[in-house]
Amino acid sequence: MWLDITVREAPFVVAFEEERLLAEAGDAGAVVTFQGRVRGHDGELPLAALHLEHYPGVTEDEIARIARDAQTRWPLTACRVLHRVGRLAVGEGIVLLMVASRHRAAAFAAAEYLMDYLKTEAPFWKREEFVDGSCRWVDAKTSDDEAARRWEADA
Amino acid sequence: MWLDITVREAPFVVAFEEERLLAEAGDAGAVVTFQGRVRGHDGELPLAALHLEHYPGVTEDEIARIARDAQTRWPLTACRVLHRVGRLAVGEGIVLLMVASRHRAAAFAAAEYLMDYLKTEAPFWKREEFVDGSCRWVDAKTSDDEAARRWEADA
Amino acid sequence: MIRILYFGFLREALGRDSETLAWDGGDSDALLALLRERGDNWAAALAPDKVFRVVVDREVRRGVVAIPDGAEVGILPPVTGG
Amino acid sequence: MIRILYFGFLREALGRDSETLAWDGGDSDALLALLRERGDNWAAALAPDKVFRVVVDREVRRGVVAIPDGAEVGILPPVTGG
Repeated sequence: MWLDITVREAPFVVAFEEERLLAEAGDAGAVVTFQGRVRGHDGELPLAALHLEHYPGVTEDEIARIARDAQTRWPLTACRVLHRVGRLAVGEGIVLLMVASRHRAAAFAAAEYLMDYLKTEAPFWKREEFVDGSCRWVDAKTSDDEAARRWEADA
Repeated sequence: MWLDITVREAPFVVAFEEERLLAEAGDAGAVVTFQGRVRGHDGELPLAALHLEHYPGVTEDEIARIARDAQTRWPLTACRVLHRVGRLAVGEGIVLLMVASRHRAAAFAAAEYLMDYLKTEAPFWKREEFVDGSCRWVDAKTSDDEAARRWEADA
Repeated sequence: MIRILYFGFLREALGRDSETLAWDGGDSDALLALLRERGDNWAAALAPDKVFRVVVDREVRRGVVAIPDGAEVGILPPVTGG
Repeated sequence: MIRILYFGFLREALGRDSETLAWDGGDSDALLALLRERGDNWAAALAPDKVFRVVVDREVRRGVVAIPDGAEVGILPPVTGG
Protein backbone atom coordinates (compact mmCIF):
# COMPACT_ATOMS: atom_id res chain seq x y z
CA MET A 1 0.00 0.00 0.00
CA TRP A 2 1.20 3.46 -0.89
CA LEU A 3 0.72 5.66 2.17
CA ASP A 4 1.29 9.39 2.48
CA ILE A 5 0.46 11.47 5.54
CA THR A 6 0.78 15.23 5.88
CA VAL A 7 -0.13 17.68 8.63
CA ARG A 8 0.28 21.30 7.58
CA GLU A 9 -1.24 24.77 7.51
CA ALA A 10 -1.48 25.18 3.73
CA PRO A 11 -4.76 24.36 1.94
CA PHE A 12 -5.11 21.22 -0.14
CA VAL A 13 -5.94 20.94 -3.83
CA VAL A 14 -8.01 17.82 -4.35
CA ALA A 15 -7.16 17.48 -8.05
CA PHE A 16 -3.44 17.47 -7.31
CA GLU A 17 -3.77 14.93 -4.51
CA GLU A 18 -6.01 12.75 -6.65
CA GLU A 19 -3.51 12.68 -9.50
CA ARG A 20 -0.72 11.58 -7.14
CA LEU A 21 -2.87 8.90 -5.55
CA LEU A 22 -4.08 7.48 -8.86
CA ALA A 23 -0.50 7.26 -10.11
CA GLU A 24 0.31 5.01 -7.13
CA ALA A 25 -2.97 3.16 -6.72
CA GLY A 26 -2.22 0.33 -9.14
CA ASP A 27 -5.22 -1.57 -10.46
CA ALA A 28 -7.74 0.12 -8.17
CA GLY A 29 -11.36 0.04 -9.26
CA ALA A 30 -12.62 2.24 -6.43
CA VAL A 31 -11.46 5.51 -4.91
CA VAL A 32 -13.32 7.01 -1.97
CA THR A 33 -12.54 10.57 -0.91
CA PHE A 34 -13.67 12.32 2.24
CA GLN A 35 -13.38 16.07 2.73
CA GLY A 36 -14.17 17.70 6.02
CA ARG A 37 -14.89 21.42 5.79
CA VAL A 38 -15.44 24.23 8.28
CA ARG A 39 -19.17 24.75 8.74
CA GLY A 40 -20.57 28.22 9.27
CA HIS A 41 -22.57 27.39 12.38
CA ASP A 42 -22.27 25.50 15.62
CA GLY A 43 -25.86 25.24 16.78
CA GLU A 44 -27.25 28.77 16.37
CA LEU A 45 -23.96 30.63 16.71
CA PRO A 46 -22.34 31.91 13.49
CA LEU A 47 -18.75 30.77 13.21
CA ALA A 48 -15.85 32.73 11.68
CA ALA A 49 -13.13 30.08 11.79
CA LEU A 50 -11.68 27.05 13.50
CA HIS A 51 -8.24 26.95 15.07
CA LEU A 52 -6.60 23.53 14.97
CA GLU A 53 -3.54 22.43 16.84
CA HIS A 54 -1.83 19.08 17.14
CA TYR A 55 1.13 17.21 18.66
CA PRO A 56 3.78 17.26 15.91
CA GLY A 57 5.37 13.90 15.25
CA VAL A 58 2.89 12.03 17.40
CA THR A 59 0.03 12.98 15.08
CA GLU A 60 1.71 11.63 11.96
CA ASP A 61 2.70 8.40 13.77
CA GLU A 62 -0.84 7.88 15.03
CA ILE A 63 -2.35 8.41 11.60
CA ALA A 64 0.16 5.97 10.10
CA ARG A 65 -0.77 3.41 12.75
CA ILE A 66 -4.48 3.86 12.00
CA ALA A 67 -3.86 3.53 8.25
CA ARG A 68 -1.84 0.33 8.73
CA ASP A 69 -4.64 -1.05 10.93
CA ALA A 70 -7.03 -0.36 8.05
CA GLN A 71 -4.68 -2.08 5.63
CA THR A 72 -4.79 -5.30 7.69
CA ARG A 73 -8.60 -5.28 7.44
CA TRP A 74 -9.13 -4.32 3.81
CA PRO A 75 -6.98 -4.77 0.66
CA LEU A 76 -6.05 -1.13 0.05
CA THR A 77 -3.67 -0.08 -2.72
CA ALA A 78 -3.18 3.56 -1.70
CA CYS A 79 -4.06 5.91 1.11
CA ARG A 80 -3.56 9.66 1.46
CA VAL A 81 -4.31 11.66 4.60
CA LEU A 82 -3.84 15.41 4.69
CA HIS A 83 -4.94 17.22 7.84
CA ARG A 84 -4.65 20.95 8.22
CA VAL A 85 -3.82 22.93 11.36
CA GLY A 86 -3.82 26.63 12.18
CA ARG A 87 -6.66 29.09 11.52
CA LEU A 88 -9.18 27.72 9.01
CA ALA A 89 -11.97 30.06 7.87
CA VAL A 90 -15.54 28.93 7.23
CA GLY A 91 -15.76 26.94 4.00
CA GLU A 92 -12.11 25.88 4.03
CA GLY A 93 -11.10 22.23 3.97
CA ILE A 94 -9.93 20.70 7.26
CA VAL A 95 -9.10 17.15 6.27
CA LEU A 96 -8.72 15.24 3.02
CA LEU A 97 -8.74 11.46 3.04
CA MET A 98 -8.41 9.33 -0.10
CA VAL A 99 -8.49 5.54 -0.15
CA ALA A 100 -8.06 3.31 -3.20
CA SER A 101 -8.92 -0.37 -3.39
CA ARG A 102 -9.93 -2.92 -5.98
CA HIS A 103 -13.53 -2.91 -4.87
CA ARG A 104 -15.88 -0.30 -3.54
CA ALA A 105 -17.00 -2.00 -0.33
CA ALA A 106 -13.41 -2.10 0.95
CA ALA A 107 -12.74 1.51 -0.05
CA PHE A 108 -15.90 2.79 1.69
CA ALA A 109 -15.32 0.74 4.84
CA ALA A 110 -11.67 1.77 5.13
CA ALA A 111 -12.50 5.45 4.60
CA GLU A 112 -15.14 5.38 7.34
CA TYR A 113 -12.84 3.46 9.67
CA LEU A 114 -10.02 5.94 9.12
CA MET A 115 -12.27 8.94 9.72
CA ASP A 116 -13.76 7.41 12.87
CA TYR A 117 -10.31 6.76 14.34
CA LEU A 118 -8.92 10.05 13.10
CA LYS A 119 -11.66 11.77 15.09
CA THR A 120 -11.10 9.75 18.26
CA GLU A 121 -7.40 8.86 18.36
CA ALA A 122 -5.27 11.38 16.46
CA PRO A 123 -4.04 14.25 18.68
CA PHE A 124 -5.84 17.24 17.15
CA TRP A 125 -7.73 19.90 19.08
CA LYS A 126 -10.21 22.40 17.69
CA ARG A 127 -11.10 25.84 18.98
CA GLU A 128 -14.07 27.67 17.53
CA GLU A 129 -13.83 31.38 16.71
CA PHE A 130 -17.27 32.96 16.47
CA VAL A 131 -18.09 36.04 14.43
CA ASP A 132 -18.42 38.08 17.63
CA GLY A 133 -14.74 37.33 18.32
CA SER A 134 -15.29 34.91 21.20
CA CYS A 135 -13.54 31.55 21.23
CA ARG A 136 -14.38 28.15 22.67
CA TRP A 137 -12.63 24.78 22.72
CA VAL A 138 -14.69 22.08 21.04
CA ASP A 139 -15.73 19.23 23.33
CA ALA A 140 -15.04 15.66 22.23
CA LYS A 141 -18.24 14.09 20.97
CA THR A 142 -19.63 10.90 22.46
CA SER A 143 -21.03 10.08 18.99
CA ASP A 144 -17.46 9.99 17.63
CA ASP A 145 -16.35 7.52 20.29
CA GLU A 146 -19.35 5.37 19.52
CA ALA A 147 -18.58 5.50 15.80
CA ALA A 148 -15.01 4.35 16.50
CA ARG A 149 -16.10 1.61 18.89
CA ARG A 150 -18.37 -0.05 16.35
CA TRP A 151 -15.27 -1.33 14.55
CA GLU A 152 -13.96 -3.12 17.63
CA ALA A 153 -16.65 -5.79 17.40
CA ASP A 154 -15.33 -6.68 13.94
CA ALA A 155 -11.72 -6.96 15.06
CA MET B 1 -30.98 19.36 -2.02
CA TRP B 2 -29.14 20.36 -5.17
CA LEU B 3 -29.20 17.37 -7.51
CA ASP B 4 -27.48 17.00 -10.86
CA ILE B 5 -27.40 13.82 -12.93
CA THR B 6 -25.52 13.28 -16.18
CA VAL B 7 -25.02 10.24 -18.40
CA ARG B 8 -22.52 10.88 -21.17
CA GLU B 9 -19.50 9.58 -23.09
CA ALA B 10 -17.07 12.37 -22.20
CA PRO B 11 -14.65 11.93 -19.27
CA PHE B 12 -15.21 13.76 -16.01
CA VAL B 13 -12.88 16.22 -14.28
CA VAL B 14 -13.25 15.79 -10.55
CA ALA B 15 -11.95 19.27 -9.69
CA PHE B 16 -14.56 20.91 -11.93
CA GLU B 17 -17.38 18.81 -10.51
CA GLU B 18 -16.22 19.44 -6.97
CA GLU B 19 -16.20 23.20 -7.45
CA ARG B 20 -19.76 23.13 -8.77
CA LEU B 21 -20.96 20.92 -5.93
CA LEU B 22 -19.31 22.99 -3.20
CA ALA B 23 -20.88 26.15 -4.62
CA GLU B 24 -24.31 24.56 -4.13
CA ALA B 25 -23.71 22.50 -1.01
CA GLY B 26 -24.55 25.23 1.52
CA ASP B 27 -23.20 24.71 5.02
CA ALA B 28 -21.94 21.18 4.39
CA GLY B 29 -19.24 19.89 6.71
CA ALA B 30 -18.72 16.62 4.86
CA VAL B 31 -18.25 15.70 1.21
CA VAL B 32 -17.86 12.06 0.19
CA THR B 33 -16.75 11.25 -3.35
CA PHE B 34 -16.74 7.86 -5.01
CA GLN B 35 -14.92 7.18 -8.27
CA GLY B 36 -15.28 3.90 -10.07
CA ARG B 37 -12.52 3.18 -12.57
CA VAL B 38 -11.87 0.53 -15.20
CA ARG B 39 -9.60 -2.14 -13.74
CA GLY B 40 -7.00 -3.85 -15.89
CA HIS B 41 -8.01 -7.40 -15.05
CA ASP B 42 -11.05 -9.55 -14.63
CA GLY B 43 -9.74 -12.59 -12.82
CA GLU B 44 -6.58 -13.54 -14.74
CA LEU B 45 -7.59 -12.07 -18.08
CA PRO B 46 -6.05 -8.71 -19.05
CA LEU B 47 -8.69 -6.19 -20.00
CA ALA B 48 -8.39 -3.49 -22.68
CA ALA B 49 -11.63 -1.61 -22.10
CA LEU B 50 -15.23 -1.70 -20.96
CA HIS B 51 -18.17 -0.86 -23.19
CA LEU B 52 -21.12 0.64 -21.34
CA GLU B 53 -24.60 1.14 -22.67
CA HIS B 54 -27.79 2.33 -21.03
CA TYR B 55 -31.47 3.14 -21.58
CA PRO B 56 -31.51 6.90 -22.27
CA GLY B 57 -34.12 8.78 -20.29
CA VAL B 58 -34.93 5.82 -18.09
CA THR B 59 -31.42 5.82 -16.61
CA GLU B 60 -31.54 9.46 -15.57
CA ASP B 61 -35.03 9.03 -14.06
CA GLU B 62 -33.94 5.96 -12.09
CA ILE B 63 -30.86 7.71 -10.72
CA ALA B 64 -32.99 10.70 -9.71
CA ARG B 65 -35.42 8.38 -7.94
CA ILE B 66 -32.55 6.68 -6.08
CA ALA B 67 -31.08 10.06 -5.09
CA ARG B 68 -34.43 11.30 -3.78
CA ASP B 69 -34.80 8.07 -1.80
CA ALA B 70 -31.42 8.81 -0.23
CA GLN B 71 -32.52 12.36 0.55
CA THR B 72 -35.49 11.05 2.57
CA ARG B 73 -33.10 8.99 4.70
CA TRP B 74 -30.22 11.41 5.25
CA PRO B 75 -30.07 15.24 5.34
CA LEU B 76 -28.11 15.84 2.12
CA THR B 77 -27.40 19.31 0.79
CA ALA B 78 -26.06 18.35 -2.64
CA CYS B 79 -25.65 15.30 -4.82
CA ARG B 80 -23.89 14.87 -8.15
CA VAL B 81 -23.97 11.68 -10.22
CA LEU B 82 -22.03 11.42 -13.47
CA HIS B 83 -22.03 8.04 -15.20
CA ARG B 84 -20.17 7.44 -18.44
CA VAL B 85 -21.18 5.23 -21.35
CA GLY B 86 -19.41 4.11 -24.52
CA ARG B 87 -15.92 2.61 -24.71
CA LEU B 88 -13.87 3.26 -21.58
CA ALA B 89 -10.21 2.19 -21.59
CA VAL B 90 -8.42 0.69 -18.58
CA GLY B 91 -7.74 3.38 -15.96
CA GLU B 92 -10.54 5.67 -17.11
CA GLY B 93 -13.28 6.80 -14.76
CA ILE B 94 -16.67 5.10 -15.10
CA VAL B 95 -18.75 6.80 -12.46
CA LEU B 96 -18.35 9.84 -10.23
CA LEU B 97 -20.61 10.29 -7.23
CA MET B 98 -20.38 13.23 -4.83
CA VAL B 99 -22.57 13.69 -1.78
CA ALA B 100 -22.52 16.65 0.62
CA SER B 101 -24.09 16.73 4.04
CA ARG B 102 -23.64 18.51 7.36
CA HIS B 103 -22.11 15.45 8.99
CA ARG B 104 -19.86 12.68 7.81
CA ALA B 105 -21.95 9.67 8.85
CA ALA B 106 -24.84 10.84 6.61
CA ALA B 107 -22.53 11.56 3.67
CA PHE B 108 -20.84 8.16 3.88
CA ALA B 109 -24.11 6.26 4.29
CA ALA B 110 -25.81 8.10 1.42
CA ALA B 111 -22.84 7.55 -0.91
CA GLU B 112 -22.79 3.80 -0.21
CA TYR B 113 -26.57 3.59 -0.57
CA LEU B 114 -26.45 5.39 -3.91
CA MET B 115 -23.66 3.20 -5.25
CA ASP B 116 -25.38 -0.01 -4.13
CA TYR B 117 -28.61 0.98 -5.88
CA LEU B 118 -26.81 2.40 -8.91
CA LYS B 119 -25.24 -1.04 -9.35
CA THR B 120 -28.50 -2.97 -8.98
CA GLU B 121 -31.29 -0.70 -10.31
CA ALA B 122 -30.00 1.75 -12.89
CA PRO B 123 -30.21 0.40 -16.47
CA PHE B 124 -26.53 0.15 -17.42
CA TRP B 125 -24.89 -2.84 -19.08
CA LYS B 126 -21.16 -3.55 -19.29
CA ARG B 127 -19.28 -5.53 -21.89
CA GLU B 128 -15.63 -6.41 -21.33
CA GLU B 129 -13.12 -6.07 -24.16
CA PHE B 130 -10.01 -8.17 -23.49
CA VAL B 131 -6.57 -7.40 -24.89
CA ASP B 132 -6.89 -10.41 -27.22
CA GLY B 133 -9.88 -8.64 -28.83
CA SER B 134 -12.56 -10.96 -27.47
CA CYS B 135 -15.64 -9.51 -25.75
CA ARG B 136 -17.95 -10.73 -23.02
CA TRP B 137 -21.01 -9.27 -21.32
CA VAL B 138 -20.52 -8.85 -17.59
CA ASP B 139 -22.85 -10.94 -15.44
CA ALA B 140 -24.81 -9.24 -12.68
CA LYS B 141 -23.17 -9.95 -9.32
CA THR B 142 -25.05 -11.58 -6.48
CA SER B 143 -22.83 -9.57 -4.09
CA ASP B 144 -24.23 -6.33 -5.55
CA ASP B 145 -27.80 -7.48 -4.96
CA GLU B 146 -26.91 -8.39 -1.41
CA ALA B 147 -25.27 -5.01 -0.88
CA ALA B 148 -28.43 -3.26 -2.07
CA ARG B 149 -30.73 -5.47 0.00
CA ARG B 150 -29.02 -4.64 3.29
CA TRP B 151 -30.64 -1.20 3.11
CA GLU B 152 -34.15 -2.64 2.94
CA ALA B 153 -34.04 -3.77 6.57
CA ASP B 154 -33.50 -0.11 7.56
CA ALA B 155 -36.40 1.22 5.49
CA MET C 1 -48.60 -2.42 -32.61
CA ILE C 2 -45.89 -2.08 -29.99
CA ARG C 3 -42.23 -1.17 -30.27
CA ILE C 4 -39.81 -3.46 -28.40
CA LEU C 5 -36.28 -2.39 -27.42
CA TYR C 6 -33.67 -4.96 -26.39
CA PHE C 7 -30.69 -4.11 -24.18
CA GLY C 8 -27.36 -5.59 -23.12
CA PHE C 9 -26.64 -9.17 -24.11
CA LEU C 10 -30.20 -9.58 -25.45
CA ARG C 11 -29.29 -7.68 -28.60
CA GLU C 12 -26.66 -10.20 -29.52
CA ALA C 13 -28.55 -13.22 -28.27
CA LEU C 14 -31.67 -12.23 -30.26
CA GLY C 15 -29.88 -10.64 -33.23
CA ARG C 16 -31.72 -7.33 -33.01
CA ASP C 17 -31.85 -3.98 -31.19
CA SER C 18 -35.58 -3.54 -31.59
CA GLU C 19 -38.67 -4.66 -33.45
CA THR C 20 -42.29 -3.73 -34.10
CA LEU C 21 -44.90 -6.28 -33.15
CA ALA C 22 -48.65 -6.61 -33.65
CA TRP C 23 -50.27 -6.43 -30.21
CA ASP C 24 -53.79 -7.21 -29.00
CA GLY C 25 -53.12 -5.98 -25.47
CA GLY C 26 -51.94 -7.84 -22.37
CA ASP C 27 -49.25 -7.56 -19.78
CA SER C 28 -45.49 -8.02 -19.68
CA ASP C 29 -45.79 -11.70 -18.74
CA ALA C 30 -47.96 -12.31 -21.81
CA LEU C 31 -45.40 -10.57 -24.03
CA LEU C 32 -42.50 -12.56 -22.60
CA ALA C 33 -44.44 -15.81 -23.03
CA LEU C 34 -45.17 -14.90 -26.66
CA LEU C 35 -41.52 -14.12 -27.37
CA ARG C 36 -40.26 -17.28 -25.67
CA GLU C 37 -42.39 -19.34 -28.06
CA ARG C 38 -40.23 -18.18 -30.96
CA GLY C 39 -37.67 -20.89 -30.28
CA ASP C 40 -35.07 -22.27 -27.90
CA ASN C 41 -32.68 -19.34 -28.15
CA TRP C 42 -35.55 -16.92 -27.36
CA ALA C 43 -36.68 -19.07 -24.44
CA ALA C 44 -33.09 -19.24 -23.14
CA ALA C 45 -32.27 -15.53 -23.60
CA LEU C 46 -35.57 -14.45 -22.01
CA ALA C 47 -35.56 -17.00 -19.18
CA PRO C 48 -36.96 -15.51 -15.94
CA ASP C 49 -33.51 -14.97 -14.39
CA LYS C 50 -32.34 -13.17 -17.54
CA VAL C 51 -35.10 -10.55 -17.52
CA PHE C 52 -34.53 -7.94 -14.84
CA ARG C 53 -37.43 -5.66 -15.74
CA VAL C 54 -39.89 -4.76 -18.48
CA VAL C 55 -40.23 -0.98 -18.83
CA VAL C 56 -43.31 0.40 -20.60
CA ASP C 57 -43.17 3.91 -22.06
CA ARG C 58 -40.02 4.61 -20.04
CA GLU C 59 -41.86 4.44 -16.70
CA VAL C 60 -40.10 2.07 -14.33
CA ARG C 61 -42.46 -0.15 -12.36
CA ARG C 62 -41.71 -3.39 -10.58
CA GLY C 63 -43.24 -6.73 -11.39
CA VAL C 64 -45.85 -7.41 -14.08
CA VAL C 65 -46.93 -4.31 -16.04
CA ALA C 66 -49.77 -3.67 -18.49
CA ILE C 67 -48.71 -2.98 -22.10
CA PRO C 68 -51.16 -0.79 -24.03
CA ASP C 69 -51.26 -0.68 -27.81
CA GLY C 70 -48.72 1.77 -29.18
CA ALA C 71 -46.37 1.37 -26.23
CA GLU C 72 -42.56 1.42 -26.24
CA VAL C 73 -41.46 -1.67 -24.32
CA GLY C 74 -37.89 -1.99 -23.05
CA ILE C 75 -36.76 -5.49 -22.10
CA LEU C 76 -33.89 -5.17 -19.61
CA PRO C 77 -31.48 -7.94 -18.62
CA PRO C 78 -29.86 -7.78 -15.16
CA VAL C 79 -28.03 -4.46 -14.83
CA THR C 80 -24.26 -4.14 -14.38
CA GLY C 81 -23.51 -0.42 -14.02
CA GLY C 82 -21.52 1.59 -11.52
CA MET D 1 13.80 16.32 35.47
CA ILE D 2 11.01 15.82 32.98
CA ARG D 3 9.55 18.14 30.38
CA ILE D 4 5.74 18.36 30.33
CA LEU D 5 3.77 19.60 27.29
CA TYR D 6 0.13 20.67 27.62
CA PHE D 7 -2.29 20.63 24.69
CA GLY D 8 -5.72 21.94 23.75
CA PHE D 9 -7.77 23.61 26.48
CA LEU D 10 -5.19 22.57 29.10
CA ARG D 11 -2.87 25.39 28.02
CA GLU D 12 -5.44 28.01 28.86
CA ALA D 13 -6.82 26.24 31.91
CA LEU D 14 -3.33 25.82 33.38
CA GLY D 15 -1.82 29.05 32.03
CA ARG D 16 1.15 27.37 30.35
CA ASP D 17 2.25 25.43 27.25
CA SER D 18 4.94 23.45 29.01
CA GLU D 19 7.07 23.21 32.12
CA THR D 20 10.11 21.44 33.53
CA LEU D 21 9.58 19.40 36.68
CA ALA D 22 11.87 17.60 39.11
CA TRP D 23 11.09 13.87 38.86
CA ASP D 24 12.05 10.92 41.02
CA GLY D 25 10.48 8.38 38.66
CA GLY D 26 7.02 6.86 38.62
CA ASP D 27 4.18 6.36 36.18
CA SER D 28 1.63 8.61 34.48
CA ASP D 29 -0.91 8.14 37.27
CA ALA D 30 1.67 9.33 39.82
CA LEU D 31 2.42 12.40 37.69
CA LEU D 32 -1.26 13.27 37.29
CA ALA D 33 -1.83 12.84 41.04
CA LEU D 34 1.09 15.16 41.76
CA LEU D 35 -0.20 17.83 39.38
CA ARG D 36 -3.78 17.62 40.72
CA GLU D 37 -2.46 18.48 44.18
CA ARG D 38 -1.46 21.92 42.93
CA GLY D 39 -4.98 23.26 43.48
CA ASP D 40 -8.63 23.12 42.47
CA ASN D 41 -8.11 24.41 38.94
CA TRP D 42 -5.42 21.76 38.34
CA ALA D 43 -7.62 19.03 39.80
CA ALA D 44 -10.54 20.18 37.62
CA ALA D 45 -8.55 20.57 34.39
CA LEU D 46 -6.81 17.21 34.86
CA ALA D 47 -9.90 15.29 36.06
CA PRO D 48 -9.90 11.70 34.70
CA ASP D 49 -12.46 12.48 31.96
CA LYS D 50 -10.37 15.47 30.81
CA VAL D 51 -7.19 13.46 30.23
CA PHE D 52 -7.38 11.37 27.12
CA ARG D 53 -3.82 10.08 27.15
CA VAL D 54 -0.36 10.65 28.54
CA VAL D 55 2.31 10.27 25.84
CA VAL D 56 5.90 9.64 26.93
CA ASP D 57 8.72 10.45 24.51
CA ARG D 58 6.21 10.66 21.64
CA GLU D 59 5.40 6.94 21.82
CA VAL D 60 1.64 6.42 22.05
CA ARG D 61 0.64 3.71 24.54
CA ARG D 62 -2.72 3.16 26.15
CA GLY D 63 -3.38 3.27 29.88
CA VAL D 64 -0.81 3.90 32.59
CA VAL D 65 2.75 4.41 31.30
CA ALA D 66 6.13 4.57 33.02
CA ILE D 67 7.87 7.98 32.95
CA PRO D 68 11.67 7.78 33.11
CA ASP D 69 13.83 10.70 34.16
CA GLY D 70 14.56 13.00 31.25
CA ALA D 71 11.31 12.15 29.43
CA GLU D 72 9.12 14.42 27.33
CA VAL D 73 5.57 13.94 28.63
CA GLY D 74 2.59 15.12 26.57
CA ILE D 75 -0.68 15.48 28.46
CA LEU D 76 -3.51 15.20 25.93
CA PRO D 77 -7.12 16.20 26.55
CA PRO D 78 -9.84 14.41 24.54
CA VAL D 79 -9.10 14.85 20.85
CA THR D 80 -11.38 16.71 18.42
CA GLY D 81 -9.82 16.45 14.97
CA GLY D 82 -11.12 15.40 11.56
